[in-house]
Amino acid sequence: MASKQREISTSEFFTKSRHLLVFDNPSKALLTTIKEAVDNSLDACEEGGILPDIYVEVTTLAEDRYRVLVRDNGPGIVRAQVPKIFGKLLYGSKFHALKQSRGQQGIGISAAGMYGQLTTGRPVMIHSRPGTKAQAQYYELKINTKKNEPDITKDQVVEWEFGHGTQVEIELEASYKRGRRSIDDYLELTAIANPHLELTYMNPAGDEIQYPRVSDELPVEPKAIRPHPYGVELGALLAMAHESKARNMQGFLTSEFSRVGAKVAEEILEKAMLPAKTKPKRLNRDEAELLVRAITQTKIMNPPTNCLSPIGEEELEAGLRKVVEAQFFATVSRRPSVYRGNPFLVEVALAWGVDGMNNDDLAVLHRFANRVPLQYQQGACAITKSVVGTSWKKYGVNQSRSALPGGPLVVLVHVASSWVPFTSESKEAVASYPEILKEIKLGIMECARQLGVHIRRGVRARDEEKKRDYIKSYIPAIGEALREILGLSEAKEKKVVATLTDTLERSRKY
Amino acid sequence: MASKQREISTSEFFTKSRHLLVFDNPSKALLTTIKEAVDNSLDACEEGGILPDIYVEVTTLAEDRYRVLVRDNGPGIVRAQVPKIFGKLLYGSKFHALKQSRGQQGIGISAAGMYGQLTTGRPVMIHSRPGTKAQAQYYELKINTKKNEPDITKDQVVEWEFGHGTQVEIELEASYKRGRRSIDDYLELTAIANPHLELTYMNPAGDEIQYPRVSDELPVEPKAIRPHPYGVELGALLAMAHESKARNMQGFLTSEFSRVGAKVAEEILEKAMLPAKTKPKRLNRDEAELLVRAITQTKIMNPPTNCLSPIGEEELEAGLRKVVEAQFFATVSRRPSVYRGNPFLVEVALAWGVDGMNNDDLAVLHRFANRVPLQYQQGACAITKSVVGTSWKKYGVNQSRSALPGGPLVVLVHVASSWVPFTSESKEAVASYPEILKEIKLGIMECARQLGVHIRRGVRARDEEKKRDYIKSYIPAIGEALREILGLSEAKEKKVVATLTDTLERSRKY
Amino acid sequence: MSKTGVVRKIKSQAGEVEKKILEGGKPTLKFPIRSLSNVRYDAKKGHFAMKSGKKERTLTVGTVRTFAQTLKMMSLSKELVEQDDIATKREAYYVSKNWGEARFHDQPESDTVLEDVEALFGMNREQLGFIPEEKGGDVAGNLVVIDKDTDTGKKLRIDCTKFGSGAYSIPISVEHLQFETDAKFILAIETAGMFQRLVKHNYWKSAKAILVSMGGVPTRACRRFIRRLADEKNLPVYVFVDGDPYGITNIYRTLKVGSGNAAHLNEYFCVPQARFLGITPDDIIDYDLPTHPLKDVDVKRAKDALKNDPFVQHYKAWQKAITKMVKMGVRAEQQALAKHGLNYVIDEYLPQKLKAPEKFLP
Amino acid sequence: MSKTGVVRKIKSQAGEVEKKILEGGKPTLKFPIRSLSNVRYDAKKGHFAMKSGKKERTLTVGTVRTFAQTLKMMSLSKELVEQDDIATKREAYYVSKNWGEARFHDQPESDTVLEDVEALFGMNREQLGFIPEEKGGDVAGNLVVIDKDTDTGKKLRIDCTKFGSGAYSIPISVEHLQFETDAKFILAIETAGMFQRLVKHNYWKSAKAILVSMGGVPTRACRRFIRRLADEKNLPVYVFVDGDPYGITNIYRTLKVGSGNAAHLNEYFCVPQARFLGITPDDIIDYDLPTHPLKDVDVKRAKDALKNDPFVQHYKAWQKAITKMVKMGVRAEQQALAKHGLNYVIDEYLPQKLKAPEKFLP
Repeated sequence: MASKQREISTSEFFTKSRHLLVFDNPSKALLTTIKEAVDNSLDACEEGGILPDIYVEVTTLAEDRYRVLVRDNGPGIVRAQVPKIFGKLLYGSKFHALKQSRGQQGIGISAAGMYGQLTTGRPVMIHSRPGTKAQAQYYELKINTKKNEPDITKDQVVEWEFGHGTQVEIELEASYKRGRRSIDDYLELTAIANPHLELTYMNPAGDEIQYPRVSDELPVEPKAIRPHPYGVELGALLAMAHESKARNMQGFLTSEFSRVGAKVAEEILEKAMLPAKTKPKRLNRDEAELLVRAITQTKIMNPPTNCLSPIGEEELEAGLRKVVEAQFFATVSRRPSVYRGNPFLVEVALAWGVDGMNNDDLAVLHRFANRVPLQYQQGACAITKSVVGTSWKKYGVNQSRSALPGGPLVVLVHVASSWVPFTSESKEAVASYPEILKEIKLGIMECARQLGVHIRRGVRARDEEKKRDYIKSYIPAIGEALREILGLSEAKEKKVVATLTDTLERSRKY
Repeated sequence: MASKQREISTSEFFTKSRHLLVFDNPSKALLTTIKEAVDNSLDACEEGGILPDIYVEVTTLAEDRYRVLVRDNGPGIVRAQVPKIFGKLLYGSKFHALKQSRGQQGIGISAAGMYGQLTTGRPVMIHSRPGTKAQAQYYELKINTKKNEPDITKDQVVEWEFGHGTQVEIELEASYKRGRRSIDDYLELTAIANPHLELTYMNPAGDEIQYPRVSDELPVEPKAIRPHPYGVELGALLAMAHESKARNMQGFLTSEFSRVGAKVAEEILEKAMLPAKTKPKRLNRDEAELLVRAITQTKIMNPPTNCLSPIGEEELEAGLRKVVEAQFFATVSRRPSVYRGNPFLVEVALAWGVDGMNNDDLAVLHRFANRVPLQYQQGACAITKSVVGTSWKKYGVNQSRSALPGGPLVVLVHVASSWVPFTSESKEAVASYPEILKEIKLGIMECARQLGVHIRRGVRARDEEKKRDYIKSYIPAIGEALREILGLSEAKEKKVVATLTDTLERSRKY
Repeated sequence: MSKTGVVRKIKSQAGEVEKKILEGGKPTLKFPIRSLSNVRYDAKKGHFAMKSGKKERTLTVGTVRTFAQTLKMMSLSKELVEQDDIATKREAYYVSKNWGEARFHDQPESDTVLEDVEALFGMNREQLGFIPEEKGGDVAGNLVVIDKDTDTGKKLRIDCTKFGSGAYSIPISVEHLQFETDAKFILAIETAGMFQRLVKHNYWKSAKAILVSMGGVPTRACRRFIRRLADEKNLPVYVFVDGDPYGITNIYRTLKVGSGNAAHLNEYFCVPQARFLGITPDDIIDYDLPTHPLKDVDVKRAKDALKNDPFVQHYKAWQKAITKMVKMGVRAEQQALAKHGLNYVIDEYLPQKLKAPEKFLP
Repeated sequence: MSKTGVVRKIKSQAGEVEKKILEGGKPTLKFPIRSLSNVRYDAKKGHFAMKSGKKERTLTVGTVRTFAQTLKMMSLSKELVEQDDIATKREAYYVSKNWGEARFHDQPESDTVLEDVEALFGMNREQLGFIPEEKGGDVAGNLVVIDKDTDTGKKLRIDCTKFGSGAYSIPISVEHLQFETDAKFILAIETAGMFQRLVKHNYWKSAKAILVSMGGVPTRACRRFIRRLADEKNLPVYVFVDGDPYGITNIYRTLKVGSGNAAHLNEYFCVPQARFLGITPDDIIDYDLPTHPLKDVDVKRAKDALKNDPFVQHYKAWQKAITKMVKMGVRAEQQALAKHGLNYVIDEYLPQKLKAPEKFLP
């Protein structure tokens, strides 16, 4: 047995397990490739402080073969990084930093490239230009799956009409479809969640679709933060302590965790009955256990917001208005909260009286995690559970048992976190941590309350209008009936009608 | 951006993503740990040609802390391999070989160990003894998640009462529950799928449950095979060709693929219009593409069975009888088939008239992949889809639309493959490849046909019994009616009754 | 109430409305509340009665439509009464199609307004010229009904002993009928089949009875007919229905005390003198009748009655009987008596029972 | 068929059974097949009729229970006919409770056997002494029904002009009735409300008519009554129902040609001379009637009739009318005529229609 064991390269692993990476059917493959590329572009622009201009083009090469081209106006990529970013699985800047970012789990564009290479044999093609004054470089790149090593097969200076940015082209076996869960859908949702994005999409039919920028504010770049003490686990705490350079526990706690000042550290240590000068490197299991208990018993401030980059209430509404026409909008950006030591925050937007939707429709739910739309596995997602679990009837919105609310309603929920917990590697559903469920629900309720007020106000306005109709329609019948019963003259009947009309129109009581 | 990139160790990746590995809730964590350990034990015994005797013990240490102990009578582990097997993620013998094996994806006991360490700070404890004459060794092992390196913290010779085998102990934060999807359930199902296994289980309450061995045949050890040409993809084909040592395409095809002899290779090359002497290393994309097309157009034998180890029809029935009492059993072991170049086979067993089940019950479905029971995600699984999609009514079994069949029925389906495609890393649902769906359905239909015959026969037998009752019950009424209408004497009435009774009892027509 | 009385009442109410309007005020109508919460079982009068709860409806923007419809319905009623015509509820709904905007959109709407008008004047709809849709029930036996020819006004003597296997069909409105009889009691029967058996064998002759076939829950006309006949001729009323919760709590209870949701009319449409002859739970045992198990809906009906029905709550005997039936878990039909022979009901069951009417359930 | 004829037939059939048994053979009964596949519309006779399909039932282990029940049912029938008694289907079921093991478990079972016996002898159940559960319908107008007193056998003359606002209720079995009339036609009416209006205003007097209230789909007794009356007195029958697919394809069609699932009895229980007076789809337009939209179930009923009903398929005129109604998408009730005034139906609609009965739908 033992002799046959050897280490597995991650690229080899994923070659065999591509169903885990959402490349298991041709239409998902196309979508996933575009998502990874667009995520990368957005991140690159934002990190470079540039308002993103992104161009996406899908070209049909054969019945089952497509080329995806994604170009941004970001800062480009230096040569040394090209093979790593595009050629190596599990490689990325984001994995190690505790802050909000899009393709956070480090499996991304390189997997798409590998899929393309597997199905078409074609390399990934990359243009990159760091700035107007620099030269543009063109690379072709293949991945050696056995070694998890990229081979650059072409590397040359080229003419390129764009000032700065990166363009990646991947050919792959795929199929293109429209409608829900399509690329079109994904790009529209991306435009909503990124009001600062100017997006152009050329679809396989050659139609160009434009999503204009509606906010000139770049999202605040999230800062990396130290872990928050809530939710830290025994083993992790031990490892952190043993690796720490702090000379005592007081120092360890204040330097390695966020929101732990001297006072909080003291409180924790006191509750744990640990001397403040205990050396972190010597911390043993029993002590660590006491420490974990003490932490849960100590009130500690929520982690700093600056590791998160909310879309913002105004921007969210602007984004939604890009693609949805509606009578009423409500948005809420919740304050950050924590699950298992990871800060997160929830944003919710509602649009009501949406054009093209009816009272009988089910609400449309748009889910986002770190500004990335989630298109599959709606049922498994904490967001869906929260929306379904909200009592919408309280707010004047219809809802069947265990179903989405009904009506001309669009619900948008964004979960931002330094580490969004997904239910699977395909990153399509947020896992149901109680803290996350709760925050989403609170956000929805806040918006729904505003909506409830709007709906009731609407009912009242319609009633006002009815009042005048009522008076005109029914008073003549009263006159007529009284004439028939009492044998009134026509003049008397008219007088009755006139007097009553007057009385009722002056009436404010309803 | 670029400066911050660095390689991610897989252990580090999974530390953050443990929800992918089914450690995301305490009761699943316990189950997963046991599964990984039992799988390892079974594999070790079988590879060593030993009929497995496995002992599983779960001990409550605190309300939310348990110790799992799994001991086998396998060949033990040599010292050099200990840290790799228990301490390194993505390490294993199975990943590289194209044959059926249990924990095939190479993430296993080490992940369980890591979870234990994270939640309790306790190392993995291992006993190992290669044979009666060798000494037993005891190890304690911790994992350095940053480096993905195991640290052996204890390594000593100990007294051990068992002749040979391996024992692993892991302490972890967990919760224990009974019922469906429990450990008890998992072990029972494992006993069904492994008739050659003698299994003893000591549960937290201190009850010992014994599942005796019912077959003394060790499963035939599956042989590793070369890939089958069906389903091979362009990029993979190119890579194989470029790495091949064969001097021409003819040689490449016959040596690198299974079931490709000279004649088949010739046919493929002819259809691809490729000269047989083309050098594999020089194969270009266009040629490779022609080759892939040609392969799909060529009739090629199914891959050899010996890479798969079916349970076998007799053994499957014996296994099922271990835990289910029923009137009728049917089992089918289908011949191997291929999806995407991977051979697989399907086995199906039905038990009908199951003790403790009623006609109104829904059937119980047990799913297995490579002898491992699948307990979660039943709805997403190709096996469930096939069972639900079968028209059971044809066979005399009730079924509501889109539901499992009804009745005192247990359905067992086993999918064995050199590479079972799961829908997610938690390995709980088989992905719905059309070839797999079809084979499962055929297997079910074959068993269901036998069941149908049994059910109809049963109906007939019951009818036979009724026949005698009928005669006794109703003939007197005929005599009476005829007496009333015709005014017969009592004697005449008796004669009518006697004659008719005689006539009907002699009658074989029904 | 006489025709002119009805017309006068309508005119007076309309006159008040007109006066208030011309004063620049908002006229108000007062209705008794027609819901179960405003109903009690009046043991003395022997029927469900309304408590004194009233609701006012003032003419406002919100009520103007219903107010107009109520007045138009009053006008239609006046017309019907004056012209000695009738209209079914359905016809009243169709007549409204000529009321312009005030027309009814569907019949439940017009029925509600009609009930408002009934309640407003404390009269039943037959008095207001409206008739129900359904026919009333059949009669055979020792009874002469006196009606008149609409055209000639001549008296018509309808002799219910003279219909052979046929029967007299009760008209929809019975207020104008008069009676002659030498019968000793009225037997109200649930099913047409049982009625036909008793008629076929001239049971009424030997028993000196008037037989009424209710055909399930008795219609308003049927209840009113029995009530008027029993009142005027001072006859006891015995009720012979299936031994099940439906027979007891729906058919018998409705006949005896009226229905909860029309409590303002029960005064007219109930028969307080009715007594329950059978099938009782005891009969099921005493006569060894073939039974059917109680369905869930039967048990629910029985338990509802025990819990919520003011009539059942008034009589311990009924509580005992219904509880017993629920415990037995079975029900038996009138026709189950056929087990002992088709005419067992005539030869044995009814004569035995009628020996002790004082033992009948209340 | 005379009583003695019925008894003779039953005895003869039983005798054959006895003989076969004593020979050591298995006796056989032959029944016409009672399913729609064995039914056709006999345009000449004017009703649904059975084709010649027969099924044999041989006494085997599989059939012994039903066979015993069939013979017991024959015995019951003989007893009823000989003793001039009657039993409802329900009563027959209860009587079986004394048959030991051969008793019926539920009524559908006993009904099936009863239908077998009817088919076996080609007689209707009334002739065999069985009566349906439901009452028959009401009659008013220019008709004297002649019945007899069960006890005395004396003739009873029932004058249907003399019921005032009431009516003559058709008995469950009508085979023994005789008629005297000077009426010119029979008007069969769907709703009790419309019937009551026509009775109230003595419409039958001016129109010289016999009015029959069917109360929905006519019962067997009602159909048989109209049939015998129309046959014996050679009267046309005009049918006045709601203008909807139910009124046409259920009420009218059942009256005229019988029902598909009892084709072996249609000979007796249909009125081939019936003609459809209204409400027709054209009436809806001509009289500007208030309508309701057709419901899905209406449309389905109409389309089913066009596709599957042998009667509709026989008459182009009906296909046209039903298709028109489906296209219009609306239906109208009899009482919708009230829109033009409550008595518009008497003063205008009926007289206009009756000027040209030859234009009535077939």
